[in-house]
Formats: sequence, structure tokens, C-alpha cells
Amino acid sequence: MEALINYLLNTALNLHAPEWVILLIRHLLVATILFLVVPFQMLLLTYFERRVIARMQDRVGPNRVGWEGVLQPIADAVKMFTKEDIVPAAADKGVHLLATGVVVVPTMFMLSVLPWGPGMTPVDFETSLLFFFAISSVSAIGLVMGGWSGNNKFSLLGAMRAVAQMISYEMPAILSILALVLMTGSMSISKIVEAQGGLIANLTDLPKVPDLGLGWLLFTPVGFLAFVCFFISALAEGERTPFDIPEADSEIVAGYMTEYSGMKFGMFYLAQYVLNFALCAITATLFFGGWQGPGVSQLSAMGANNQLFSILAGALGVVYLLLKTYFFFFTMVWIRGAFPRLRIDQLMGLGWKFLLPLTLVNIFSAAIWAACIHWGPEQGLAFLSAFGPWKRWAIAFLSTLVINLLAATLLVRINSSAESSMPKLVEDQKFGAVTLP
Amino acid sequence: MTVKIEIQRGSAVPLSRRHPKFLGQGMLKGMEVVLDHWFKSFGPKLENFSQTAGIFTTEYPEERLKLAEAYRNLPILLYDDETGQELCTSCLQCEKICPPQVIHITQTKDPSTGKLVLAAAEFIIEYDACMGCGLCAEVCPFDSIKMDHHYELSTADHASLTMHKADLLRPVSYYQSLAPTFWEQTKENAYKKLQNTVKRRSGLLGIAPSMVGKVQPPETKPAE
Amino acid sequence: MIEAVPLEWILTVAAALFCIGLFGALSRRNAVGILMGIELMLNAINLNLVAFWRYLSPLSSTGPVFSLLIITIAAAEAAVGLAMVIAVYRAWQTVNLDTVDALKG
Amino acid sequence: MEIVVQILFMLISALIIIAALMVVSVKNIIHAALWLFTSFFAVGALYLLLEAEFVAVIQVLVYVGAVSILVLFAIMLTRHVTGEGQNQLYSRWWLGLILALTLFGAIIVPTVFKQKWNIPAPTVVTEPQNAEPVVAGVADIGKAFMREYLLPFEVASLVLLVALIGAIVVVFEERTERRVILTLAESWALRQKESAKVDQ
Repeated sequence: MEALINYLLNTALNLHAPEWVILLIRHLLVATILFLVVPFQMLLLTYFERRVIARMQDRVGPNRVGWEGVLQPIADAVKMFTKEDIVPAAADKGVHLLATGVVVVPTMFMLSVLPWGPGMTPVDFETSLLFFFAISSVSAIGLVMGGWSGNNKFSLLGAMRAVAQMISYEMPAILSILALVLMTGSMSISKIVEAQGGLIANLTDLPKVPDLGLGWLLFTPVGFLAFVCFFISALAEGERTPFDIPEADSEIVAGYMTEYSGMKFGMFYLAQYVLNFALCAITATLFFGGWQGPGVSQLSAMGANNQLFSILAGALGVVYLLLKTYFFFFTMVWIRGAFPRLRIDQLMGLGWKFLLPLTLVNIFSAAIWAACIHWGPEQGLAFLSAFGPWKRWAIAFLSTLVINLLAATLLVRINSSAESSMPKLVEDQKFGAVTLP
Repeated sequence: MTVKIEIQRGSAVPLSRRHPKFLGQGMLKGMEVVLDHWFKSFGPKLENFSQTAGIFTTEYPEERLKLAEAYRNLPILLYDDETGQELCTSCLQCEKICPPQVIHITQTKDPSTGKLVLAAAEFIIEYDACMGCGLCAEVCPFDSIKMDHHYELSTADHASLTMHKADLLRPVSYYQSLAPTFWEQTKENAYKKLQNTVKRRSGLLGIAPSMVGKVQPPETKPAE
Repeated sequence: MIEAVPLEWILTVAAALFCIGLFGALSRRNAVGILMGIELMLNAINLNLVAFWRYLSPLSSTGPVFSLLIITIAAAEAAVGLAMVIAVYRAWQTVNLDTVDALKG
Repeated sequence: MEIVVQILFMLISALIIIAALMVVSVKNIIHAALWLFTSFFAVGALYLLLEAEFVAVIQVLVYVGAVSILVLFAIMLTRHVTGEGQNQLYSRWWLGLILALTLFGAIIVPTVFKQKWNIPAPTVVTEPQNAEPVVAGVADIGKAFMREYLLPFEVASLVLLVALIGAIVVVFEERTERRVILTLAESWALRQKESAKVDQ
């Protein structure tokens, strides 16, 4: 891309542009593309969610505007734009306005570190995984700003709930991701994706497996447990049902969005859907191989000789990533269709008493995995290098499986026995209903 | 083990949930149910309410639910298909019983004699204030007023909701198509009364305006 | 690319930040405001550490390690400090520290 | 390229200083908190300029993501103290100002104007691909934490634990009774149970 811009500016137009101008143009171009992707995804996601949830509830969903209602989000957008923008008289006007930006911008940044295809990461650096979560927590400030500035009890309550939820679920999310960092030895998202080539076992663990792009981290016990914990946390961070306590419309109107109308409300809406998209994409990327899939690595290998093949590989990678992302978004909608909202104490209990210890144990087993696969005489484990890679992989798999299963069972036991100090519900033989002992 | 508990409105069936074999079994079951509904929504449409899956939405302008015979919206007046004679005799019973008082009737006078004729000269119902209670249809001794099934009345023109006699008149066959069994029950009585009424009408009086010219006016009754 | 900026500039910024934080910590009445001043001062120190590391010994990782430790301490300090602010508020119904003077002789 | 970096540096440091000044001078304490996060964020940007990626990300994660939220929570839990309309500074605030200004002078004059910083020549940017990295990366920091700085690392974790427990102990409010809100099914079952007891 830089070569192309360089050619256009310096060779074709003969402008003698310095290097930083080319770099700037390149980054601006990528940023523009990303900013175009964002609203488009949001429009598509709202339509997708409404249609899917309608089908799950035996309804049809919006199907009037355009063919099967595909233009419905555009109609909604027009409605948003033309609505009156009302700011409460007692509101803190500056903060009220700024909050929308503070909420939206970080979610856009989140997309900038995602690897969309082989070699297609807009900004690639060593700590991009940590950056992804760090920047996502910035929008919590925007929520507090929005909730506080409206001078409304409902918005303040919603903001407090949202922030308490985001903070407490960031811990299990980041801790479950740390297990993957231990396994792959890198904190760069693109490196984690690249490490997931292979078939069931990935190429770094077992170099001889065929590379079908299916060596997903999900297929390891550590990765599976991390996926479960992470996806639950992602639901809570994206404020999806059953964790949509901050904007529980049957309790506190619309939470922190209560005092917003028109396009400002639309911005909050946009931020939420983009955040959900980013969370789905990062789930697909970290656990389900991102752009990895059958054929991508072969195509990009052929791309060394012919530029066309590497373009094809990129396109195929983007398709794989989007398919996985939309599958996860479908799962989010599916969960929304199936489960009722949690109570706030249940939410906190689940986060702190169950997910957090589980992820800590998972990090421990990830360390065992890394030791079994990568360590040798250098670390004082000379006996491990005597085994072949298959044997080491099997040892790692079995030992982490046992540890994780034990931890999960133990935690379920502890949590259910902790409940027994509260009024416990026991099945009644006669009515099949519940009674208190 | 399921036990039916009789409660006031129907019966509640509490389901026995056995202890789950593994963590999250109930949640997975719930998700399975939802997914099942999602798959079935692409199948045939739900036709009656005993079915539990499939889309039940009626996409209104294209599809309409069949209305029950007893459905009532706003009142209309009937006239006989063949002779064009209105069933209404302007007895003023409906005007008197109408709770919001939206019915206004002018009785007909024979232009030659100046006597009252059993027919309405003008019959106005203000549809905008009518509440559709159906008392007029209940009270009408000649089965002239019936309740219509037409409900798409929304308009930007408020004045057009004041319905005059010409707007209200419908042929008997129209009502028969709406409520065949009800008409079957009252048909005989209604026609008998109509014949009696027609005997006391003369010329074109009492003939629906849209039918004038299409039917022969009844023979003028012999002067007494 | 940072070579374009002399070290003195960064040191000046850090010193200014530190002094502003000091002023805030010394003259704010609100306990939360004082904590904010302290946070600013800690940030200034971090900035200094990272700048020195980058210019003088970029290949060793001492600078980031120290600044990370300071960030850890700052987080702990914020947690305890704000907990104390809330405790003070419960007891006194105010967070203005010049009215909280029960220990004055 | 140099001028771009210099302008960038100027902008970021101006943002840091202005935001910090607003923190100590605005009357509304929530506005002060918001300016504080602006300052934190700008410091993070300066870290990025200094090629300390990991520190920058941690700065955003800890300061902007956690400390700021903590500050906002503390402000909102202590109601009616946003402090608009009342004096936010001590009556003798000028003492603090004089002290701060003196300190600034005392720091700046000897370090910036008298000291000759012995900075090595700028490293050449155009290097071969497999050259040694110019700055220490995340892996180096991790190794440092696990080897020469293991004791400070452990102490820091202990400090965090103590802070966690301490904060809970300081703020914990003992309730006289704990209320459990029952669902409909639970309360129905409870009533059944109680009526059965009465029958016996």
C-alpha cells in the first residue's frame, strides 16, 4: 500500500513527497475505510438482530422498507437525524455533548487493532491485545459523563450500574485472555491469529499437522474454558441480555441514555452495536482463528509469486472473519431470545465468585500447557525434551483438561453450597415446584 | 411428574424439573427451544392457535384475519336487493336509544298528501362520535340497522365521517355475505315486516337512491 | 523518532505537571481534589522515569518496570484514599478537609 | 519528519499542562475529574511518542479505565459535594502557589539550563530487518519482572492485596439485617411451608 502511494505521488505526479506524508496518507486511508465500515456494520447489525430475534419469537420482524426490509436501518437513521435534539435545562451542556464522543470514539479504536485478514491489520504492535481492552474501558467514562450530566436519577443509576458491571467483568475477560497470551507467547493479536494454523492442534504445538487453518485455540482445554469465561464477560461488557442491567428498560427507562434524543441517542446506539461487533470479532479472532480457515494460508503462500493470490487470500480471510463474527452475533441474539435478565447481585456473584477464580485456575493450567509444549533443559525441565512433540502435546492436553475439569466442578460445588446459607430452593416431590427448607 | 393445579382461569401445569446432570443443562435446553422456534419460523405459517411454532404474524394490508360473524364495527342501513326498498321505517327508536346521540333521522312526508310515510328522508350517523355499541341494531324492530365489518375508516377529512343515508345504505345481500347465519335467523321476519311497510309507501319514497331507475316502483296503492 | 525532541523539553513538562499537582494537593479543600493532585504528581514522576529510560538506557527495561510499579502503587493509593474519603463523608457529611479537624489540639 | 514529531509533542504537552491546570482550578469537582482523565490520556500519548507502548497501554488501562472510574464513583457516592458555587481552595492557597512556583524554578533552572545532558547520538532509523531492537519491548519487561525485579514485583502484588482488603474494611458498612428478595415462586413456596407448620 505504501509502495502504491509512493508510486502515485513521487513517480506519477513527481511531487517529491517525504516519507512521513506517505505514511500519513496511508494511515488516513485505512482510518477512512474503518470509519466507513463502522456505521455500515451497525446498520447491518441492527437489521440482523431485529430479524433474528423476531424469528425466534415467531414474528416476522421489519420487512416493509425495501426488499425484506433491508432498508429499515436507513429509514431509522433518517428518523434519528430529523428528530429534535433535546437537552434538559438543568443538564451540564458541555459534558452532555462530549459524552457521546467519549463513548463512540474508543469503540472505533477497538476495530483498528483487529486483524481483518492475513497481513491486514490496520495498526499492528506488540501490545495490541491489551490495547483493545484498555481502550474499551475508556468508554465507561463516557457512560458516567452521559449519566451524570443529564441530571436525571435514572441516567445516573444506569451509569453506575453500567460502570460497576464493566469494571467487574473486565477482570475475568482480561484474565481469560492472559491464558491465551501464555499459550502463544505473544500479546499481539495478529501473532495470536497466525499461531492458530493447523488442524485441531496448532502449528506451533505440533509442527507436522496439515495447515487447514483450523488449529483454533478453542480446541485446547485451556482455550475452551477461556472462551466460555470470555464470552460470558463479553456479553456483560457489551451490555447484552441477560446482562443488560444498565439499560433495563423495564426498570430504569433507558439507563444512561435516558436524557438523550435524536442523533446523540443514535451515537450511543452506534457505540453499543460497534462494541458488540468488536467483541464478537475479538472472540472469533482469539478463539476461532480469526481469518484462519481452509485455504487461506495456501493462497497467501502462492501470493509470493502472484499478487492476485495474496489479494484472494485477503478476501477469503475477511470472509472467514465476518462469518465467524456474525455467528457470534447470532449467538448473542440467541441468548437474548432465550434468557431473562439477571439481578444485579446474581451478576456480581457470577463475576466475582465464579468466573474470576475459574480464570485464575485457567491461567495456571495455561502455564502448565506452555511448560509442556515449549520448555526444555533451559528451564530445568530436561526430561520433557526426551518426549516427541505428539507426546508433549498429549501430556499438556490431558493435564490441563484434568485441572480445568476439577476446578470447574469444585467451583460449582462451592458456589452451590454457598447458596445453601441463603434460603435454598429444593425440589418438591409432589408439586415439582420449589420449597424452602 | 406433572400435577395439574386447578386455578380460576384454566389450569396451570407445573413441570417437574429433574436435577440437571451437568452444569448448564437447563440453559442449553432453553437455547435449544429458542433455536427450534427459529428454524420452524422458516417453515409453514401458523394457522390455528393449537400450533406452538411457526410465524403467527398476519401481515395486515395483504393478509387479513377472518372476522367473526358477530363482529361489529359501525352501523349501516339495509335495503332489499330486488325491489330497492329500504328496511328503515324511521321509527326513531335508534335515535332515542343511541348513547352518544349521533343518529339523526328526518321522517318522510308524502308531498301530495303531507302525511308521514314509513321511510326516512334523511338518516345521519356521525361516525366520528359513534362508539359502535350496537344498541341501534339491537333495538331496530325492522332489522334495518346492522353492524358493518368494515373498519378501515381513517381519513384526514373529518367532515366525511358524517354519514348520510346514501353513504349508509347497503343491499341485504351484502349483510348476508357478512353474517349468513344471523341473517338466516331474522330473514323471514324482516321480509314480512318489509312487505307490510311497502304497502304503506308510495311511488319512489323509501327506495334506496342508488336503485332509483333500476327497479320498478311498487304499484301505487288504491286510494281509500 | 523521538530524537527530534530534546530531553529537556520532556523534563520541563514533567516538572510543570509535578508543580501543578503539588499546588492542587496543597490548596484544594476537597479530599478528592487532593487525591487528584497526588495522581498528577505521580504521573509527572512516571513521565520523568520513562523519558530518562528512553534517552539514556533504552535497551534495559528498568524505566518501564519502575513506572509500572509506580502505577501499581498509584492505583492502590487511589483505592485506599477514596475509600477513606467515603468513610470521612459518612462520619462528617462533608469531604472538605478543613472542617475535618477532630485531631486538632 | 522532525518538525511533525515536535509539533505533536508540543500539542500533547500543551494538553497535559492545560488539563492539569484545569484540574486544580475548576470549581466543579466532576469537571476537575474529567480534566484529570484528559491529562492522563495525554500523558499516555506522550508515552507512545516515547516508544513505551506497554507503559502507555497500562496507563490507559489503569488510570483512564480504573482510577478515573474510582474517582467518579467516590465523587458520586459523596452526594452534594460537587462544590459549584463554593470556594474550592483554602484561604491561604497563595502559599501553595508560591511553594509550587519556587519548586518549579528550583527544578528547572539547574536541570535544564545548567546541566549538560550526555545523550547519545540518535539511532539511525534505516536498519536491517534482523537488527537488535532499539528499545526494550514487552518481553524484556516481563523477563525483568521475573528476574531482577522479582522482589519489587511480589511486594507490589502484596501492596495491591493490602489495598484491596483495606479499602473494603474502611468502607464496609455493617447492615443490621440482610434482606433477600424472593421471587414469586419462592415466596409462594415459603408461604406453603409456613402454613404447613401452622397445621402441625
